Amino acid sequence: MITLNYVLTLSAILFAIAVAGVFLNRRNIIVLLMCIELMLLAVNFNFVAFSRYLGDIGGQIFVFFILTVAAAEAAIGLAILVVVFRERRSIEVEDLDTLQG
Amino acid sequence: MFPTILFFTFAATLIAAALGVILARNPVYSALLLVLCFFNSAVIWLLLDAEFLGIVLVLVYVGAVMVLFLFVVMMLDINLAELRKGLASYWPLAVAIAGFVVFAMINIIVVKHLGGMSMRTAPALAANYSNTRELGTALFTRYAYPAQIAAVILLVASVAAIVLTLRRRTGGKPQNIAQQVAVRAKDRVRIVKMASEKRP
Amino acid sequence: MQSIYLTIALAPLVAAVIAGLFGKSIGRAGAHSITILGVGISCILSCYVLYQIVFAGQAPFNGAVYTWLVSDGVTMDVGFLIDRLSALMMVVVTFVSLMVHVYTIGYMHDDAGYQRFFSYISLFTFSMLMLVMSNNFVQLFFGWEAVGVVSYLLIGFWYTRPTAIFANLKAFLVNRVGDFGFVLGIAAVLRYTGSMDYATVFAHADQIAAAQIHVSSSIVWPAITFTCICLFVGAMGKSAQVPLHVWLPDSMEGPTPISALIHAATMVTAGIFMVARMSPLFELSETALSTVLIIGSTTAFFMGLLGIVNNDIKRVVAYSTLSQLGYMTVALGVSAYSAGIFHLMTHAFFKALLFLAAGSVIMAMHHEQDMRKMGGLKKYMPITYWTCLVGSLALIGFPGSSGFFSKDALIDAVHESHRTGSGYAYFCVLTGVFITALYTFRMFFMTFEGKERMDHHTQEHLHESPWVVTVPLILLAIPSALIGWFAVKPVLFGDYFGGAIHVLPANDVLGRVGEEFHGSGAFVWSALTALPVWFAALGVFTAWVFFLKRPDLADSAERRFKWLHTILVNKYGFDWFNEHVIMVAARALGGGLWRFGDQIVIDEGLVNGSARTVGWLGSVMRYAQSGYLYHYAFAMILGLASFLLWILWRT
Amino acid sequence: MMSGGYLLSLLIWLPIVGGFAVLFFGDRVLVAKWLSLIVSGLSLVLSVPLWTSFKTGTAAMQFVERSPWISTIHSEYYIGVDGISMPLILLTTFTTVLIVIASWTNVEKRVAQYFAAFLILEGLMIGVFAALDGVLFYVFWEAMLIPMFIIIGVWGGPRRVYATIKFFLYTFIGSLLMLVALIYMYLKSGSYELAVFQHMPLTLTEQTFIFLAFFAAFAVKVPMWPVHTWLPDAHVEAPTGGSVVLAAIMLKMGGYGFLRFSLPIAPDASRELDWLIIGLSLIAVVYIGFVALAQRDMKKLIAYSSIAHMGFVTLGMFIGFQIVAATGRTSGISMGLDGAIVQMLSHGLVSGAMFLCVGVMYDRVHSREISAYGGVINTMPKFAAFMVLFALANSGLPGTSGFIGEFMVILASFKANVWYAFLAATILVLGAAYTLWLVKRVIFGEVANDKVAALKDLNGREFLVLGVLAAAVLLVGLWPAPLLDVMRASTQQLAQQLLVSKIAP
Repeated sequence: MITLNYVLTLSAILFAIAVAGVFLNRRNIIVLLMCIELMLLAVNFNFVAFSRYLGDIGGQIFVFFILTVAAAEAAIGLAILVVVFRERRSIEVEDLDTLQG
Repeated sequence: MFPTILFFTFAATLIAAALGVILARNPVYSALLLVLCFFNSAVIWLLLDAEFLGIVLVLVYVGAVMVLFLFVVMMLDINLAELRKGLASYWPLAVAIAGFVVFAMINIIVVKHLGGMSMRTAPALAANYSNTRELGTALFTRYAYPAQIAAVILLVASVAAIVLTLRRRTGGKPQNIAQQVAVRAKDRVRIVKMASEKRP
Repeated sequence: MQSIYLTIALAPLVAAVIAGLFGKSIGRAGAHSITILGVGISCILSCYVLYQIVFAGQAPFNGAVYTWLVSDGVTMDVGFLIDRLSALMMVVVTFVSLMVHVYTIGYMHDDAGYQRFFSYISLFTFSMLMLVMSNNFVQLFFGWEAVGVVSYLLIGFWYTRPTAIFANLKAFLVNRVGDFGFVLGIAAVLRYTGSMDYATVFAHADQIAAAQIHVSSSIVWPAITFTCICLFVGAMGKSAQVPLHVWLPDSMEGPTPISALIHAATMVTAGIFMVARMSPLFELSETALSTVLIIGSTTAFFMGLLGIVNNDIKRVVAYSTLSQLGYMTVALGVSAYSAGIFHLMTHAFFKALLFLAAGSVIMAMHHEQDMRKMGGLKKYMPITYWTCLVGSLALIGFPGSSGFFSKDALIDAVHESHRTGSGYAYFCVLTGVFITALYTFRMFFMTFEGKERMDHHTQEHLHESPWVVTVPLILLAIPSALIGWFAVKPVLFGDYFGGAIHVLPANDVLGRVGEEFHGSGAFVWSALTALPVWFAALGVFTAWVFFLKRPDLADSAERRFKWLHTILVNKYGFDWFNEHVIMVAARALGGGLWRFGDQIVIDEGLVNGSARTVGWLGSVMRYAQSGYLYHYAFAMILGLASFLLWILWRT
Repeated sequence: MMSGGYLLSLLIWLPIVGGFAVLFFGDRVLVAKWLSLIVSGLSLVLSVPLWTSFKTGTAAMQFVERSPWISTIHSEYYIGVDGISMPLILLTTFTTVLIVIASWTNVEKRVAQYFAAFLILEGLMIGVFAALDGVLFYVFWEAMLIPMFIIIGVWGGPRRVYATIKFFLYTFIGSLLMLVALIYMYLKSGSYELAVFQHMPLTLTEQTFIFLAFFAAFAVKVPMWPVHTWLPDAHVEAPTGGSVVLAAIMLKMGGYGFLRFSLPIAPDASRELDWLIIGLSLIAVVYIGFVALAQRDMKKLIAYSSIAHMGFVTLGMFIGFQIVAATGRTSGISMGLDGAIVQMLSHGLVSGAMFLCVGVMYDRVHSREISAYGGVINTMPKFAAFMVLFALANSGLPGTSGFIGEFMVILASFKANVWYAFLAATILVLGAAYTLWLVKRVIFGEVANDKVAALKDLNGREFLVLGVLAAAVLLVGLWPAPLLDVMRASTQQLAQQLLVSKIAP
């Protein structure tokens, strides 16, 4: 049988991979966005699993909303990316330091 | 037994694909591998009796979001070699942190049993159980307002995306009808009276 | 009766307000008329009150006019206590004040601030009356400070003179040092008796006597001693006792009439009056009385010495005032309060007379005050000469003059006393008689006798002063000469003061002196064989030899005793000390606290320092704000990791 | 609780509404001036019934108005006055009229805004004194900073920005801690009513923290050493009217806060920490007295003298505990409190008058340096008379208002300890020294320079302002009994409250 900890462990590994991805692809903002998607996916795994194992549909509702927000985020993120690229002809993260204090 | 085998198979594929996402040299590969991740995830969600979400993940994510990603990746002229530079130097840190996160989480989940919850198996479902109906009922009754808000967020996001990427071209010659209508004769024609001049 | 008392106090006030606020519209004549009218009313009514109390046997009045404030159950009234002591003071004050008012018409004739001056002296009369008529400590303090303020204004009357405005500030500040003690004394009285009213306080004097004050954890003082010394510090300021005497000589910068009125006859004696008024308290503290005695005798002797070397006619009289105030204080110190008050009274007459005479001379000399430029004035100003002679004789205690009775009785009283310091005091007052005679007749001879040393122009214009000046001189000369004859018996040895002054039987030195008193005539006769009169005669003789007969002797003496002369000319260095040590230190301390404490430590260190710390923190923190997304992501992940760690560690 | 119609509300809101009206009609300068004069005059007239129909026998709040305000946090619009706040409100209305008259011609730019700021400030200050609800108090307290900030920042001197920011930061940081204390007490009691705060039991630790929080707010306002350095700067840079309000009323808020909040809400902590307040007060008297001696700027000198005089206020308020400890009896506590309040009122009159005097000279010579003057009496005799009178009042001359408070506080502090009285009484010497030395250098002497020689004496308007103040100073000095009758019941009740421990059994 698939017990809860299998799914949670899978989710943890997925999350860790995404975290590692953020480090490895620190210059490529597109892959960064993909890593964020992966993280969200890992979170969604948890929600789905708990929802199933605790018998509460609320978790899946939450996943629903996360998907919504993630889609919105991806849309806006990519839009920003396009604008940035248009402005600078580059999507190198290291060029994006206007936030520097 | 069979679902367990399926679970492990797809889980393994998922992890492999995820590793591929972060390690691929070309973002196009990354995007495609991410699509693979989503497919595998959808299958596992099906195994967890979350049919609706599984389908939505494929339809919305793979169908829309990931296509968007691919679109952007291919549209932008990215110097890949430049982007990969310096990747290697960070990998020990990446591995260490990821390792720690995995270790810590597994420690909590497996060793500490989440307070005895982690060995739990899924409760049996009623014969006429419908995940879609359950989800729909909850979404349109209890979570009606949040659902509306989510809709607004999507709307705002799409408007924002359009506004951000909309490019005003300079040098175009659009008509300004209001200006055309409001024009008066004296603005356009000036009658100049001059004393007649003698031919030299 | 109460309306009479109110009229006495308020008439000068009303006159002062009218002359002060509407001086321009009522004109010069209006100003002096109204103020003289006001003070005249006060004077006549005061005499009437004195008559009522002394001869008609009216009981002392003690009552409130209105309630000033009530706080914490303590009622502070404005009220009058009219007994024999205050009635006597009222007559003295209003009489001298009236004389000075009349005199001023002549003296200030050409001054631009004529109305202002009359307003001030009338206001002073009001304040002084409030002081002596008070029945409680608050009003006493009010009068005390009010006379100080009027004195401040009057010393600085010629406000464009740098010396005058320096002197008035000095006078006020030195008086404030005294008031500082006085306020503490009043606070102590309230602390131990719970009242501000004389009657209540004196009735509960034993409560103060029973109490102790913990000055520090190891030093415990009897409260009564503390209280009395604090009160006496106030008296020291006002009555110019060493070391708070420094303001009085400088106060001579003011116009002469006020030197007579304020700085000789009335205000400076407020301290003497106050201590006499507080006799029920002072009697309970032997230590305080000894302090009074020693300070008084020091003042009497050492300040008299200064009169010998000064050449400014007013300053000589001022130093003599200091010395005479010392005499009065000595009298208080040996519990001979009546003698102190008696000397106060006679002194008020003859010293006012001397000052006014000096003023008359100064007028004639076109405001020249240096005695070295005078001489031989006798033939030009006979009235001034004769009245001044009367005053001088009274001052040195010529047998039969008013000063003789008061001073001789005082010296006898000191002789009788066995209080700590009375030996020293006796030495001081006795040699003081010699010194008094010396400087007085030095002044007299240098001014009126001998060669005429003034320049030719002044000499041509020398003439006797107008009647408004000479009449007050004559009117003051009469009591200066005669009042001793009939006042000595009741005031000193009779029971004149009754309950107003309280002396413990053991301390009653005057009673012992009085046992040998057999009428004024006999008193004069017996004094002829006693030391003081011979000391005085010796003093006059010395003055005659040194300053009239053989002036070169004075010069050679001055050369011989150069060191002593230097000390005396420098007034023992009190002024030097105040100006070069205290003032400099205060300013340096103020400047230091301001520059270092406020500007460097607080503003730079704490205020701007904390701002700078925040700024520095910010500049350090901004390195964390690299602007790179992955740094922020890294920070987030680190946070997540540490959160996980915390969960792990906790469970 | 006695109700008194809407008088208090009218007093608070009339000037505020009037102020906005002045802003609105401010295009025409003369209209703005007259409108401000009418509004402030009307406020003064309206505040008179506050005195005349005040019931002196009771410590209860009078002219009470109460209605729900922010119901979610149980905050109410709850105002009223007692014997402590009523005289302060009168002082506020009185001073504002004088400021309006005094500023009639000496503001050149943004005239309407200037007057409007003062009117609004007046309403807010009255609100502070009248508020009986914590939130309401806090709102008025903070809102008050805004007009003052503007007054100094817009019409101030060359370093006005530095001064304003310093002023604002100092007072604001203190106030925020007060807000924390208020919220804490609300969470404990479920109400913002001051009376509830005053009666709720609190442990010593709680009281100590509450006390310190209030201390931060009030000590800055008073100001006590060492958080006083904003005051000289603010005074120097502020326009004359601003200085007058600052000295006459704003500083009193700190003292009022101690009376209304610190003492009754945290009596046990006050007792435990009275050494702190007494120590700082005595430092203020002595240290600041010396510092004032060293000043070269007239306004700074008066500002420092204000700090020294306010030291008496705090000393008088907190001396009570030591009296009980030293004598075992309670007599003297309310004398200290009375003295503190009288000192606040008197200082309002006297220092306000002193700043107006400096303003009169500044308008003519445009310098505040003492060295720029000398012999002013020669050209301005009337002015000199007023200046000397106020200077004497400032140095605590009996017969002027300046004496009463100092005298009572010295009397009370002697009951506690000889040395307190000793140090406090140094103001007799120091106060006279710095004030009269100022007078000597500025007023007396020969005419120092051409500017002084060209001075014109007071005009009718200035004469009126200074004359009214002089009359008030003398009136209070000669007959303070009515004032003390008004506040007696309240101070005695406060003195009772101090003695009762609030620590829950």
